[in-house]
Amino acid sequence: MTQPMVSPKPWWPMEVGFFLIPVAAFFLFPLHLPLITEMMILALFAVSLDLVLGYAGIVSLGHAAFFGLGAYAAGILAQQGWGEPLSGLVFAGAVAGVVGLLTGVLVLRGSDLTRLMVTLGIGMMLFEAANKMNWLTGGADGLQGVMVEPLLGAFQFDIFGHTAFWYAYAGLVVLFYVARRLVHSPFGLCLRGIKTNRLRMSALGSRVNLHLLAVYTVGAMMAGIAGGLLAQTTQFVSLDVLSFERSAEVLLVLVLGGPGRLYGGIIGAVAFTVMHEVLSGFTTHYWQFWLGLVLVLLVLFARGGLLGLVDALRKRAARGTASAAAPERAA
Amino acid sequence: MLTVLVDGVAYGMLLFILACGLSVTMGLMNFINLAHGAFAMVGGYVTVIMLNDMGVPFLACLPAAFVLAALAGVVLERTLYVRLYKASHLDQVMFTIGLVFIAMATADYFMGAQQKLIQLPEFLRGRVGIGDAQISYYRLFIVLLCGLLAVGLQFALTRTRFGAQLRAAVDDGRVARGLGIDVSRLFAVTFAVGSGLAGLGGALGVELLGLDPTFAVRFMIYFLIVVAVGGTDSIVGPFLASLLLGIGDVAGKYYVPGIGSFIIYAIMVGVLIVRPQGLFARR
Amino acid sequence: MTPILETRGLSKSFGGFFAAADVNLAIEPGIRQALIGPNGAGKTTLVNLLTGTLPASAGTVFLHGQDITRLPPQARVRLGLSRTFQINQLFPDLTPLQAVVLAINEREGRSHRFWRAVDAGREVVHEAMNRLHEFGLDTVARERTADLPYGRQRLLELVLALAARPRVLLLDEPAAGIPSGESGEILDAIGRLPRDVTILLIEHDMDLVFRFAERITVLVNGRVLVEGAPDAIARDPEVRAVYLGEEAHV
Amino acid sequence: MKALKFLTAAAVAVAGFAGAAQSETIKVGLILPMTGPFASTGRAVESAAKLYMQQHGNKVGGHTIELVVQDDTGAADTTRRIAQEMVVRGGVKVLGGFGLTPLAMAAAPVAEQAKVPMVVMAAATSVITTKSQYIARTSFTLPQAAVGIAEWAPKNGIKSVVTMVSDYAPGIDAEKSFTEVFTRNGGKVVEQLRVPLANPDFSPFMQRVKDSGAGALFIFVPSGVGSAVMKEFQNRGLAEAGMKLIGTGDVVDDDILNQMGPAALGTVTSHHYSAAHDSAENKTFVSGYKALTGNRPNFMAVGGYDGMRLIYAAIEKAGGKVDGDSLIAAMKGMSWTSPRGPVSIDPETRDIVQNIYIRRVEKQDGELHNVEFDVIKDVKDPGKAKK
Repeated sequence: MTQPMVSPKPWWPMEVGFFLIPVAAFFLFPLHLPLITEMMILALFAVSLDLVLGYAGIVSLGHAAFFGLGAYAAGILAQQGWGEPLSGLVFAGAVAGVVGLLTGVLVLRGSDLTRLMVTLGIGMMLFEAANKMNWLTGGADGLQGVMVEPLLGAFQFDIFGHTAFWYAYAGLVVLFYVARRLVHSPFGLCLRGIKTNRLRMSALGSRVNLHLLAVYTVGAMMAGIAGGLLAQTTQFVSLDVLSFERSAEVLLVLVLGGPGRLYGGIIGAVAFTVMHEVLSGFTTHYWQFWLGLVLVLLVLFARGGLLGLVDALRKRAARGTASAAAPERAA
Repeated sequence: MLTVLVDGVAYGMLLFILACGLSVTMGLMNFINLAHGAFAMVGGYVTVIMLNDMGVPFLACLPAAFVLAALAGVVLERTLYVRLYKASHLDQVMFTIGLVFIAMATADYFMGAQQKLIQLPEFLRGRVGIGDAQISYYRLFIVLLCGLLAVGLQFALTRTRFGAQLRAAVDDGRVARGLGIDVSRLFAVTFAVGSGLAGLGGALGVELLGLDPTFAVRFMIYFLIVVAVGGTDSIVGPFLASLLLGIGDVAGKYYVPGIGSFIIYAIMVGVLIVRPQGLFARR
Repeated sequence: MTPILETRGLSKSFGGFFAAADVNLAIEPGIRQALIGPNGAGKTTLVNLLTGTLPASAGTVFLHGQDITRLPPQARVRLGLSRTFQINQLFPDLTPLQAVVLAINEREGRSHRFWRAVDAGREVVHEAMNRLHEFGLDTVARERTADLPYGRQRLLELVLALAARPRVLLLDEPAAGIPSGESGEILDAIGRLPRDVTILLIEHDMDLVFRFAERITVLVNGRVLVEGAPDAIARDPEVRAVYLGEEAHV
Repeated sequence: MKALKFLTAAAVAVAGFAGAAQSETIKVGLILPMTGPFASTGRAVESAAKLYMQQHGNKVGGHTIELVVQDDTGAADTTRRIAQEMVVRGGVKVLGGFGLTPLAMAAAPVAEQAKVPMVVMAAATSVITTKSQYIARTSFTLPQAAVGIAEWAPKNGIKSVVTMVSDYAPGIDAEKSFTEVFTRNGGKVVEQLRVPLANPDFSPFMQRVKDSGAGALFIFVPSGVGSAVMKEFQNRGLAEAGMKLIGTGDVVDDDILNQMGPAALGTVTSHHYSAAHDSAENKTFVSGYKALTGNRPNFMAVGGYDGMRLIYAAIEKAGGKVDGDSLIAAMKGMSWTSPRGPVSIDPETRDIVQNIYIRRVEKQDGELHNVEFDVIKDVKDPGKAKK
């Protein structure tokens, strides 16, 4: 059964182990649950961007549009009296997905810069729209009165964040599993093909645009669900879920972790959040300086994010004495 | 009506000076430099320090802002940017965002988080009436200065040897190298000039746009819009795009204040859907 | 016999300049036909018109009697018109096996399946390995494409085009870039192409053309100068003047 | 992960140490925007809070006060998360800070659920204190500030006004209450402009104001943005066209007023605090603040200073009981003399009751100051008084 294998052999034990880490964290850091919950939501958001960027090669500076749409969709639904969380999440994903499908048509062509700016523009327009639609979104003051019912009718969202933690954890695991199946499927292979050589893909008869649109929609849905998770666990939605900063942050998180490998999003989210937390613990005012320094050094000495760094170190270890970093730096 | 137009033009011209360096960096070096605004911020703070703390006249601050920002540009280009020309766009984005963070925290540390203000010299403060429109001297000054700079840049680009080399390098870097053009020196000089212009723009902008440590990111979106809409293969494109954006933004806020900020994004997305390479690109 | 690929009055103008002018081709099924012409004769333009990369200014293209002039490139591929590129168009980060599986998935319309793993398509993987084996690439099936020697990559280009199961295959300078001493492998491969695939060979290299072609079309300044059997073309004074003569000087 | 472990360990260590000292350590958690566009607000509140502790020591009623400051960068979900963590981690007994309305709103459910008092030291939308029984405020509300100038203007020859406010809750609060009071007193609001919160250029709006031909411009923008407005007002020659500039004190924030230059001279605003307020308490406050930061304190700073004072006083009054209910009960009705003048906490709304001063920008000792020349005493928040 080992031959013939198209994909690299999945390393199930390690992956399962990886997803047990949050469970361990639950018991090890019981006082940091809100932080870890936020981290997991950010990770899910970053994984959704990875589908779009890492696998399909669509550079986006407006991914927060879908995160924010999901957050508002779930938030408004709960505010209007439908407080059941799971259906709220589905609704969040659906709303974001529909908008992803509609706007996805616009990002199919053009260079990196063009896509960057079109996604940014769409994101900013949504931001402005949410700001203006005071009656629906609460405008710049945020959405008040989000009442979420107990999860499965039994688990109240508590002040210690226990329910929120397991809820976000389940969301992350389930959607990560979906994303993982997706990238290892024929569709995922097709996306990698489109990303590396679009011309060849259309010469193979591939409906390139259709596939890109599909993955953009899926990415939007996942981002929407991540947004919905945030709205339901914090029971509050404010305009900054749609902001440019949030789009830039998730891009940063993904690039930090290493795009195009799913785990990059998660690793990036953990690294970013921990760095932020620790640095701002040391210096409330100037943590940005150190974060900036880390980013700069990382790019100078380790391309491909943290996972890229791990790869480089592994290669170097395998090669023994020869320096693995040297040829990379020469390039 | 005329006032709105002149305001728009002045705003647009200022944007052009701020953004034109970025358009060259992106077009020539294919480098996504999100830290461009940081150089503008350098120029702004240079002006604030010299004018407020050292009592240097405003007009003398402008060249100093240019020179110091250019210097900062060339040092960073030679030491750091140069290593990343071949890196992926994403690495460049992460690197330059890192630089922005550093720049903002540094500015905060030395200059404080609050807004910095300057007092213009007396002769730039008044207004002149044309018909029933009132136009401030300072805006005329900006239009004039930036207009001259734009003409000068266009001249330098089309009529000088340096400009010819630059255009050759934009069209095809490999061929340019083959012709014996020292591309890396060309890059350094261009980067310095671009950063210097941003610095000058920052200095001129303190009065109109305000200055605090978030300056480095606050206007980045506008710069990117200018570059994306204008295209990257000439400076005429970004120039026209800046004017369009400036006038559109000001007029939008004047006539339909309710959706003012919506307009520029709508324009941009519209333009890019129809012309993905930019409104004024040749290809 | 009805031609499998046919053009009528096919033209393409850029501004006032005609890169292809009133081109009429009629290619018989199963034939090995070559398209030659000096630099700037419009060969590349013609290929792009046939594959649909460029829209035609005038005229029609028929594939097996069906008008495909307005179809986008990928639709033409699905109707059986496949091509190789003069400059390799491969997936540097994928393995040859992955690339061929990808090509077969596209052909079979499986590329939208997103739930089952790629590996689950056993018959696809099987076919891919067979195709790689046919061209001696099975030994490197799991290496990164970018790490393969150039000649091997050139073969993979051919395998990918064939994996679409074309009825007509456009070969755009298949031996380009391969040092003449090492071109044996690719020449063999071209020679072994199945007879049920019609081949249109766009080529510069006269040796290659006269070795394989059963019929030759000469293109000059966007127009068909002459068409005929190889020996007729070789003797044609006009062709010698504009093309072979020029070639001889180089 | 290691870092988190370290933090937890540190927290445990601190708690252990405090226990050993046999008197309870009461943690006060300030959540403020310390970076980003609203950083100056956060810095001012933090500095003033620290100043209060410096002046009054960290011991009150046998307890030791420990101040914890965290940066929420101005993002509401971060504010909420930090609030939740501060409370859950056990240490924090009182929350404070809150630079902007949405940030305060986001944290309100945490205060309510955890029964932890939450002292709003900056955000100024009227409704905030209604969001939880545990919220008290030491800053001000916009209706409070706006009403002063709305009373003053019609009596001083200003009959028609254009309002220009930042488009978010405080701005709308200001617009609403100003318009209401101003019209009731016989004034006329010609046009109402709302400018985006993040707005790089005021010139088109200002041109509109000018074209309206009104007698005065009423302005509210968040602290820090005022200078741009002021410049535009002058650049357009609105003053020469006979238009007056009035507003709440935010636009002539003491923090940057002096840099605004002659453009600001003559601006009349109503507000609860001026660094030029003439009292012994204020002199101590101003000189202490200057020594600590090198800057002049502004109204954000006084909110932070009084916020700490309220917390200290509540702890003292509540005696040994430092649970949320006792503390908030102690805060209700509390009154003291602040650097801004006499203030008290309304026992019903837990909002601040204070004097609103009418001030004019003048030059004093070579610096620009808001010089108070009239006062409306003991103003309750009109935003809630009506309901």
